Amino acid sequence: MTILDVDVRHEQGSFALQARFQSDGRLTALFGPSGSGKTTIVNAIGGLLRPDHGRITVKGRTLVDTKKGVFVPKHRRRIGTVFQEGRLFPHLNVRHNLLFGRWFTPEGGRKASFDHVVDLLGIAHLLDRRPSTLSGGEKQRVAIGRALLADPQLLLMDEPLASLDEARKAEIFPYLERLRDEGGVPIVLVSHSVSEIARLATFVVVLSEGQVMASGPAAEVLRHTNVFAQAGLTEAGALIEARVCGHDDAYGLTVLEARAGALTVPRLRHPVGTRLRVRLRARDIMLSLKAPEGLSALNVLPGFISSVDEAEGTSVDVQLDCGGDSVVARVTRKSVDELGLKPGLPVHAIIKSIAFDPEVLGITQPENM
Amino acid sequence: MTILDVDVRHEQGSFALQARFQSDGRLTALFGPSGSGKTTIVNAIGGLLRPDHGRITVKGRTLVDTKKGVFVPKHRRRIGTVFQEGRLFPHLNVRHNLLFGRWFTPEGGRKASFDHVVDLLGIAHLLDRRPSTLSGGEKQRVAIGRALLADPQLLLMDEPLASLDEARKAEIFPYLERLRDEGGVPIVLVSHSVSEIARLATFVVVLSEGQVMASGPAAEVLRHTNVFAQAGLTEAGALIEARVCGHDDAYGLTVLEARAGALTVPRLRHPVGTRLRVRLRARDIMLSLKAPEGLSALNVLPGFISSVDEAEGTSVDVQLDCGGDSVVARVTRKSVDELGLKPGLPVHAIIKSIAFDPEVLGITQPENM
Amino acid sequence: MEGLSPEEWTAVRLSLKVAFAAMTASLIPGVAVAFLLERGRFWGRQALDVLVHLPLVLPPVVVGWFLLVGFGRRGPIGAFMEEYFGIVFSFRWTGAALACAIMGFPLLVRAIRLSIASVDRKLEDAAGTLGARPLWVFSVVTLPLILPGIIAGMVLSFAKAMGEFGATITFVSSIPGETQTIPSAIYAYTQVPGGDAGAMRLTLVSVAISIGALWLSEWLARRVRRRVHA
Amino acid sequence: MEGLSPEEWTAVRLSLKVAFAAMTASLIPGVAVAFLLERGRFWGRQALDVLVHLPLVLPPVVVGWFLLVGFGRRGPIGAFMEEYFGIVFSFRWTGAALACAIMGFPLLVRAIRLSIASVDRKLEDAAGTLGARPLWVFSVVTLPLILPGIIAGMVLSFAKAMGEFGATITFVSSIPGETQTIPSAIYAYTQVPGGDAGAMRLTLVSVAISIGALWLSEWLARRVRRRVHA
Amino acid sequence: TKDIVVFAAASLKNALDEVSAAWTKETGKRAVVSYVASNALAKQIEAGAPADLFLSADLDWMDYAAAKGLIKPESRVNLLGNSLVLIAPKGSAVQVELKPGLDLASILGSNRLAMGHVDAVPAGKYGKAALEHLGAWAGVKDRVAQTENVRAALLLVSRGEAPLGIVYKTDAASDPKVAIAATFPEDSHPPIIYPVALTKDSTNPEAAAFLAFLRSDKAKPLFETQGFTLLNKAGSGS
Ligand SMILES: Nc1ncnc2c1ncn2[C@@H]1O[C@H](COP(=O)(O)OP(=O)(O)OP(=O)(O)O)[C@@H](O)[C@H]1O
Ligand SMILES: Nc1ncnc2c1ncn2[C@@H]1O[C@H](COP(=O)(O)OP(=O)(O)OP(=O)(O)O)[C@@H](O)[C@H]1O
Ligand SMILES: [Mg+2]
Ligand SMILES: [Mg+2]
Repeated sequence: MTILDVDVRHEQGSFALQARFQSDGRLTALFGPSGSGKTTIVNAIGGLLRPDHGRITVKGRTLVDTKKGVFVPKHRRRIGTVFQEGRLFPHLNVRHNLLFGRWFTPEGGRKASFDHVVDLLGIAHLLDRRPSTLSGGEKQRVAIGRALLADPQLLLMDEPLASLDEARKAEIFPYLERLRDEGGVPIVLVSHSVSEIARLATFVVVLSEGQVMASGPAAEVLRHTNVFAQAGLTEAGALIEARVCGHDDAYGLTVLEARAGALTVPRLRHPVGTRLRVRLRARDIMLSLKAPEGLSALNVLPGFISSVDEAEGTSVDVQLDCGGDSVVARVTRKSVDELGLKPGLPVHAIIKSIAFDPEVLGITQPENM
Repeated sequence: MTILDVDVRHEQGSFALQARFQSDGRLTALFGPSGSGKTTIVNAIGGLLRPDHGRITVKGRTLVDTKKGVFVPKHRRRIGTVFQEGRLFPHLNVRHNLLFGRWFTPEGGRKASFDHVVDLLGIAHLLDRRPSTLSGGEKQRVAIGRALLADPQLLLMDEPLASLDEARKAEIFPYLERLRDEGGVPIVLVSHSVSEIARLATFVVVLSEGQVMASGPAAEVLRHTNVFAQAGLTEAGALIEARVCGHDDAYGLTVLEARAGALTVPRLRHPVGTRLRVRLRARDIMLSLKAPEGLSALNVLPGFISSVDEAEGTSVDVQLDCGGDSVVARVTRKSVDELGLKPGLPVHAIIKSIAFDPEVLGITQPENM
Repeated sequence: MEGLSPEEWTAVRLSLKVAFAAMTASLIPGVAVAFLLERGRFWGRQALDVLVHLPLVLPPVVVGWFLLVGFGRRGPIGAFMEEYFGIVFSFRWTGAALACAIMGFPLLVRAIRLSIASVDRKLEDAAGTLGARPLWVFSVVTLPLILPGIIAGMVLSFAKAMGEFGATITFVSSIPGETQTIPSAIYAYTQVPGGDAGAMRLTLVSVAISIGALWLSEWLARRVRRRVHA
Repeated sequence: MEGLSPEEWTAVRLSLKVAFAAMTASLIPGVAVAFLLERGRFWGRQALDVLVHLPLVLPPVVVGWFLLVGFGRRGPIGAFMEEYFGIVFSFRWTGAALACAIMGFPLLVRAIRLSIASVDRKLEDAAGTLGARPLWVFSVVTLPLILPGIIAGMVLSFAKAMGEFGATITFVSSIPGETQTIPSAIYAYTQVPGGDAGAMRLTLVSVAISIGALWLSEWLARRVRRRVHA
Repeated sequence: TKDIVVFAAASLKNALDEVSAAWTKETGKRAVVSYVASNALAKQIEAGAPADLFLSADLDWMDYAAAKGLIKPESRVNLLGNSLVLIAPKGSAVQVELKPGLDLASILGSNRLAMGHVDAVPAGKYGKAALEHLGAWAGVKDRVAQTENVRAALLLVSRGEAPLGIVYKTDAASDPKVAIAATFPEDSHPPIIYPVALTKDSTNPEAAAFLAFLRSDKAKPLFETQGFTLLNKAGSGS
């Protein structure tokens, strides 16, 4: 199903946006360098900008159609937005900022729990304060809470986590995942962080100078590193699908089962049987001609080299086929020569368990992989 | 020499700051979760906040001393500040925003070249625009440029790179490094990004709830992972000193010489002989009991285990002594047991060349390591 | 200096009543007109702007004359108001309040306009995305943010009403207890040789009242500012 | 309707001159006082605030009378000004301008105050960190940002000066060619039988001038706003 | 020589404009006239106004000026006279006879009697005196709408806001929408007099000539067409 169908053209000064993509993903990531038009698209979806030409449809509902003269005003769209610059109401305290959207949503439609959101964002001690007394990150968290508590039909988040620390992000991520998967609230996320996108996105749109450079399911787009180089993305990697197969509580480990083989990762809370997406960053993978011994790395995936691409200068992306899963390893050109890596060669991909830090793992539903 | 000597107490509502540190580093990083008082310290140094009690000295010049009633007004401090929220002048175009500080600096004292800064930040096409027409990242870049072009004696940067893409950051980093090392402009940087801090900082101050949790040379502070867990920092690693020893242009590689041994990394532009700091992230290091063969990893450092610490849950930080350099490897507890890792055991630390992406390398002058 | 005579006390009470009525009655139209002028893009905006400023540009006597012609018992608007709403202006304190309201209107509108212009429209947009329809946005975001301007406008309107004389006396003349405000009483004193002391006495009362009003407004403004910026 | 008589033209020219002089002369003091009142924390602030508002609160005739007593040739300030600066107000057009300036002063100051209150002080702080000393911060940051308020204040001051009558005529009388402004001339017309046509003629001239002034101010304000917000 | 400056009560504008035009025509000299309320003029002369001639609308302010030594007493003349009338809107059925025992209150009913301010405006002062003389004041004093000047009282009657008003004959004659219902007997109020005098500080030799011209036969018809009577007798204080 197409959740988000955007096809707009718009001019602002010398900048021309010409964006067209159909996202069937529940979390659509907009990715691109500064000034590439991400906020402009967010504004068009949210109803803050009337595009010169085009059409925007969300979950089958036409919000904008310049040909038919359709333009649903922003207050009827029920699209919660976390703005790049906060935009808290200066005359209301934090509590009333958070509850603002509540005044206008039907009582029945409330899903987000105030206490839960406040807790999640760690802003309970700020409730009676005015926005002007908050720190940068505190403002950002209140802005996120405000959008969440409006119980939107769609959530637009323009770099919501930019100035938050890792610990706080790690607390917010699972909530966004739940919202995306269980709450059925599609999310459009603008982010410069590849790990954020890799973890959360089901669909990625790569923008550059107002044009869509690539768009598609996250697993596909993230594998193509060359598109990203232009867009400022340097971290390539493969997304593979895996199932929780067992937990080893003694060592605090979890064993996953993928087509490529068994993967040992730090203990997860997900029950056995949960389907997960796992991101194997190309730079985290080492290649060995023989099965290694006496090595601290717990994951050794046997496979064949399917192709050897040129990547940036020094390094080469080696595509592997490990039991049907595509895996990419980035190694130096020197290693390629020394080890004589070429298509067809059987190799072992070695990955440290520790390399799977929680951020590169996300729960997923199989059809969206 | 003490470049920055801060000892202040200040109360804002229910928040109490009590910060005391003496930084002898040329780039002092303030690190801590949202609301921990980073901006408050920055404001006190910049003269935007008059602390209740305390003393601030920069390069031997007392800026604030509440006991002696000293408070140098902000316009006499010559401290350039990149504010967390931009604060561009809305009535001036980008060019005049950038040149603002120039009107007030003696002509002789000008070091930063307008064209160069504009080029570096990629804002040449924006010069005639008003700030209100800029995107978030564009505003941020102009704010950086404005502070740089004021030719400050000290640069305060409050999360200056938060919403910039990796490519843009990669262009700005070397400039900041040069400023720090050649220009002799000490920098105070607030950042949530460990890689940013690891790359740039010579001195790190870790804050939590208004208190200094740890402060010291970057190499020391970054090694102590437990301090960081509280402060939201999850990426530990060692900083070691190395020298450029040779370039291998055929493969696009550079060989560095550290006490631990030779390190092969992607080609650097630094000439042979340059002293560098190299960050070895604990999670990038694999341990092997035997010298490995047929492996794509180019760096193998022999050494002895000096200690085996408990780290978070699953993982264990193994401290190595490789020819005098301290190196930390993070491995699973399972590996520790399986390989029988214990102090005194000779092991090989294996690191992929690719893992040294440019961001974890910084030029340094030896005395600051 | 002696105290005030009973008639003078009556004039003081009446002046307060008239000024207060003028201020409150012009508040809502003032906000509405300020909004139209600042935000509206409609045909006749310029004409409305000129109309609002006229009481400032014209000598008060002329304004009083226009009021008499329009709002007098025989005037088209006056006759209409009397017939349909039972509101009579001529020779009533309501007429004095009307005259004062109109004379203070340009001041009120300007102050509110300035505040509206300085409201960050991005905040209004944000309120819209949270589901607030325009009228709600206005009430819960714009209105609170322009309160400083509204307070300033009210001060100007009240102060002007305390001092207004020309339009009032021309429109509703000076009837003790009904339309004789402080300025009318002062006027009478200035017209007779030796009336200076009486004029000065009433002037001081006026000054005292305005000190009170200013103090109150500053207090309110501080409260509002603290709400917004603290 | 007939054209204007030569004396009426003289009055129109004089009124323009007076209004323009009043507006420009009160500009710098207006900005300074607005700044003091909005930002200052000094003893006597409240008193200054009251003083500035007095011309609004008091009937114009009283203000004119005070001016006559204070700034007349025999008044203390008037004598001082004549002796040390050679500036004579009494029965000169300069006196009319002074009266108009003072009557419009509260309006001018209020408009500027409102603008100052809405300036983001963080921008001024930023300018400070870039090395600008307070006076420079004021000139290159604050002043440009409060331009809309200054323009609004100038409009009010000019418009008020075009309509000011009570204080002017009391202070400097209504001498044709020297102190007879449009409102004074209108007043004279309203005092005699058959003067209505003349009064109306001059009223229309006043309206036309104020349309021009408003149009000019709106144009300026738009330019300024575009500079700041576009 | 310089133009002479005349400070004259505003109600004299029409007449004086014509007289000064005639004077200019005859002598080539000009008189500049500032028309303001008498009280303001007196105060202004006191403050050093450059006036050569002061023409007051009543005796009080001329007396004030004389008491302050602002005028040349020997030049003071009672120049013009006027009479006071009761007016009603044209076509009004009101019948009034101004004789002692007049019951004006019942004629007014709930309506107002428009007149100049009874303490401030000369016509109001005369009107009050007249009504007191006729014994009608007590009955109407709460029904009086006092105006800033006599023209405003005329306007109230002319607009139909008030059914009756007291104004000068000179004003009543000029407004086609009002009718004179009755004229107050001359003895019912103090004489209505417009005095004139040279100011103490006047140095312009033409001023005396202009004053003489005001009293001349050439000026007489010009004043009379406006409804004034030329008194032409020397006046002292009242
Ligand atoms: N005026 C004030 N009144 C009360 N508390 C305040 C005020 N200003 C700041 N604070 C509090 O002081 C603390 C420190 O603020 P500061 O801006 O220094 O944090 P920070 O470390 O910069 O955080 P961030 O990373 O979110 O920007 C915060 O908890 C904030 O809520
Ligand atoms: N009013 C305007 N006039 C001219 N150009 C504009 C205007 N508004 C935006 N732009 C330009 O449009 C481009 C896209 O802006 P947008 O805010 O969508 O970028 P973005 O992708 O969100 O960037 P960032 O990551 O920096 O926030 C930018 O180059 C910006 O300069
Ligand atoms: Mg953006
Ligand atoms: Mg901060």
